[in-house]
Amino acid sequence: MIEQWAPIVIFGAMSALLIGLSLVVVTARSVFRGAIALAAALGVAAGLFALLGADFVAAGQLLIYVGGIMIIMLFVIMLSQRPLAKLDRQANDQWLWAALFSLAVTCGLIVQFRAVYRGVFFNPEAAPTSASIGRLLLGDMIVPFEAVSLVLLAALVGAVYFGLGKEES
Amino acid sequence: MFELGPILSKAFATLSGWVIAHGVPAMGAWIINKSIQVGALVLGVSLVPMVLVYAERKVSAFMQARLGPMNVGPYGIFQTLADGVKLIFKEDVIPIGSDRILHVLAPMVACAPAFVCFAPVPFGKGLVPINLDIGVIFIFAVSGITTIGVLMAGWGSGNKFSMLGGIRGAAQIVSYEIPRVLSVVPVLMFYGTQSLQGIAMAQTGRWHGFLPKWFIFYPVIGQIAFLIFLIASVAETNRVPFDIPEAESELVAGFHTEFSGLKFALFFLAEYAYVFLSSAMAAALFFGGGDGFSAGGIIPSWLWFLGKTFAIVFLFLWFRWTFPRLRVDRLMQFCWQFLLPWSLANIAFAGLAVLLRS
Amino acid sequence: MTAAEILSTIQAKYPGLQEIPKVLGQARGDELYLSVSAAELHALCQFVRFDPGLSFDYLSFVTSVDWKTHFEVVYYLVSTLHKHKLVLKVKVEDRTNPEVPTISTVWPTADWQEREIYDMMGIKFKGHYNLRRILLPDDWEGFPLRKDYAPKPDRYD
Amino acid sequence: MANETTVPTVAPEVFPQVAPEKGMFISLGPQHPSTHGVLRVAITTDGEIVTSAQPDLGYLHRATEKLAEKRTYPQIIVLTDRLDYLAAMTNNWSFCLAVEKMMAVAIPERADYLRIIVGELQRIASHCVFLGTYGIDIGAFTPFLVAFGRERERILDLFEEICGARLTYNYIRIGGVMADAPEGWEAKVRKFVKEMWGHLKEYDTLLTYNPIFMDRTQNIGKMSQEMAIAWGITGPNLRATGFKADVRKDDPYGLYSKISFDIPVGKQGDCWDRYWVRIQEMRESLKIIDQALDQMQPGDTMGKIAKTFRVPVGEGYAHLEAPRGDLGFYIVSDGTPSPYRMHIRPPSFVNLQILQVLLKGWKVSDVIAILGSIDIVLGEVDR
Repeated sequence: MIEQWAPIVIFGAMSALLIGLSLVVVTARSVFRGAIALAAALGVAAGLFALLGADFVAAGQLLIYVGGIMIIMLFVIMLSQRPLAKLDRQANDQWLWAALFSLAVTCGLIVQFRAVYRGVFFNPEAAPTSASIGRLLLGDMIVPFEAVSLVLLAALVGAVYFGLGKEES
Repeated sequence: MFELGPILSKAFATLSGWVIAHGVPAMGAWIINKSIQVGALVLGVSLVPMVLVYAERKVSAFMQARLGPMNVGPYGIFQTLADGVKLIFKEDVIPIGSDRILHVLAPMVACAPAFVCFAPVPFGKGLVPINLDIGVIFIFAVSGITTIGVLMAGWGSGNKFSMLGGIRGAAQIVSYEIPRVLSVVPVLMFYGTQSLQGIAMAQTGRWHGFLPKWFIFYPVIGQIAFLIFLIASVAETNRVPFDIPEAESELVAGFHTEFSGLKFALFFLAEYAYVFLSSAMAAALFFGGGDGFSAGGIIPSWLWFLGKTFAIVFLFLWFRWTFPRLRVDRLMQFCWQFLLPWSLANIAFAGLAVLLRS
Repeated sequence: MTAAEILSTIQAKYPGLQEIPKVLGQARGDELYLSVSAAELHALCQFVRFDPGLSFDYLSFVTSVDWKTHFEVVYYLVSTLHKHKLVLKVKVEDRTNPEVPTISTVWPTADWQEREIYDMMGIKFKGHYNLRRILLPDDWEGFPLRKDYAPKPDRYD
Repeated sequence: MANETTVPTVAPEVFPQVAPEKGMFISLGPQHPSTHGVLRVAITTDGEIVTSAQPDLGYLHRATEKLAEKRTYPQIIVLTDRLDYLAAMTNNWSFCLAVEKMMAVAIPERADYLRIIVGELQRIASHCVFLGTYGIDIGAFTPFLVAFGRERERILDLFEEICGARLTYNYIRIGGVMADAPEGWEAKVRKFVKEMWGHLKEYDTLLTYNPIFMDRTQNIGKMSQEMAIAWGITGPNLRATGFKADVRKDDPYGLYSKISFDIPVGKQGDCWDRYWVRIQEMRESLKIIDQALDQMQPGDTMGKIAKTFRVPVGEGYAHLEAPRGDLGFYIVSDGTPSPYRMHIRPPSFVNLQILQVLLKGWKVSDVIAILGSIDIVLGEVDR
């Protein structure tokens, strides 16, 4: 009994938390608070991955998104905004269109997922996934993997270019 | 003889058997067992900083030609306890200009991950709370959350010094996280697992009958990896010579300038918990964990592990009371221009070594 | 250079300048004391500062004395090159609006010392870029080192 | 302006601008761990770079000059103790020199040697405080407790033995010194001097040649010789620019002309040079103390001075080399038992001015390093 229901309850709670945090991200009046909520939402998403037995992806989500990207975003906010500045609505008048678009995307996703849904499974004792992920990334998927790193390299070069250009002027 | 691992597992098996016999489902027994383990771990992790604070005071005192705390208890051993009591009863100040929610949440966000991080640490043979397959990555991932707490503290205090401290802290921790993770990669490549326990177990045995097969003794690769890991860990824990985020003489107290009482204590707890965690990781990754010279003899593996960990903790304390502070731009330069290239080169060396071995 | 040589060098350029003679029985160092008018001060300072023979590059201190009838501003100059000394004294007769040209453009070290004199004795330094009170609060009334300064009674008096 | 033919050695950008600039404003102090007392420095920055810095003083002003007009001369010695409270001996000495110069009294030789010994011990004690606090500014905590808590404490014990006080001594009096050294004091000083040589080596390994410390201080806060002289910088700060200037040599007072010692000078006037000059000065002070102990003969320690005395009408200025620079007293006497006007030439106050131009263009984290290296005592800045 309890073995069957516990994962459903945990999944439901986490999903509700995720949706709530996402709403906070778009409605928060302080950018910083919004960013913190986003970080928390990404953390909960990592929890969902862990629930599905994808331990490496969950850790990667935490390491890269929460521990890396979100910190850089907060860093940028702290550098560019003043603390204690007047809190303002962060949405502009296109919020309605954005909401409609998000709704459409959500509906599309639901339709797609219904086709492949096989029931929630909870597998804490799942086999370690990191080895197979490694084999996939450096085996069958080597071409897209390297292509993505090329994109990152281009971004780095661009950043260096802009960084240098600013210094000259 | 004094190994704790088998005794404990036997005790927990008996407990769950007894509980199940009384009509509790297996899942409930599992939850009860895990709750006791987690409780013990949390208690232990909260006690560790107290020991470390006392050690820090005594070590610094002996390095500075003085005695350190002597009044509370014999040789002042209860000084930290007294300070803890004082901090609990201190007035909790929330500045008017602060962002109240962030200000209150920040210490919790900074402190909580420190406890979670101890889950995959092998404290001895069979003495690992949860043997995660992704142990090393798990610790890196969860400890990253602390940085968000630091940033929340820096922003939420509504103080320029706090904010400067938060910004510096974020830049520093994100930068040093990279060489820190990369320095561990050779270890993972050699032993083919990410489980801390698996790595520690793989290091048992002797070369030529006397030199332990610890990773630190692999020529060149082991030493480079350990040095980079140690330096990056000092930076991650915001300790001298890398205590830029809380540089007392520049930023008053950096990100925790505005915190008092229990909230300050939580930041303090997090710092020392991470010092212990980094040392424990180093002991498991580079020094064979619970492997000792008289394996199976008088000294049990958990004592070996703690001994090694505290030896590395002593390095942290020694650094703090010897070095001046780096300047913030030099700090970044050191990370990106020295630590990062060397850790990448070390991965290349390790790859070659693994290729040659197989 | 001896005091006499310094005097002759300066008098060659400024013939009107007179040495303040030492009165019998008066306690005084053996430095050369010169009396300068406020109008001449700045030009003279430029001269003694940059003349290669004199080269008074180091202004040891600036201070002022309230003689009840007038103020006296004292400049103590030292040459780090020739190791000789010179004391300049400027008499300020006007007690209500005392004014002396600033020499902080010749020796920047006079900057705060002039501010302190203004703070304590109320002598204005014409051309000083930042003449504000330095030690006392900005809203302090009166100039404490003047002999006729009567402190306002506070709650302890 | 006046003289077209001379080339001013003071660059025009030396003069600070007071107009507030845009950028981030940081108020460093008056309650900040690194301002060594109650100094406030208002700093505006453009990113990491300091664009203007204005020290704000007066938090510790005690009107010493005004008080002196109402006190008799011996009573003023007590006031001078409170100026540079880390070097009260040299304050006493400087004031007594000025009064003695006006009265033209002869000082017994033994008193003069005792003055040299306590003066140089005071210099070592003061530099020990500098060493410790500068270490803290840079982030090294241990030198503070070693230099401040061990060596300086021993010097204070020696002072306590000779005059009964540990901070405000009132030991050097007009006409001599308060009391002769107690029995065995000289041997204790000799022992201290011997051991201090070893301690100085310890400081060198702990801080002076520490790569991180050198990285933090070398090439930071450079001061040129011309700039230093124009701003009236004296003492170790001036010598760090490579300029050999020391009142003990240039304008000898006491019996310094009988003692041989070197003036250590730096090379480029950066923070490390200012630090290094002070360390070297401690070594020179040890040499001076040794020589003074060798040359000192038993004898009187107080000149012939009446209990109540008047200083002849006139004026006098005497200065000496205090640990922080050229400390002078300018006294105007009208023949009454108290001075008509007393002006103090405080080295810290004058040295501090240069912060207005010295901090400009450096990074925020260098501000502390530069401020600490100037070595000020607020008691003397605010008087």
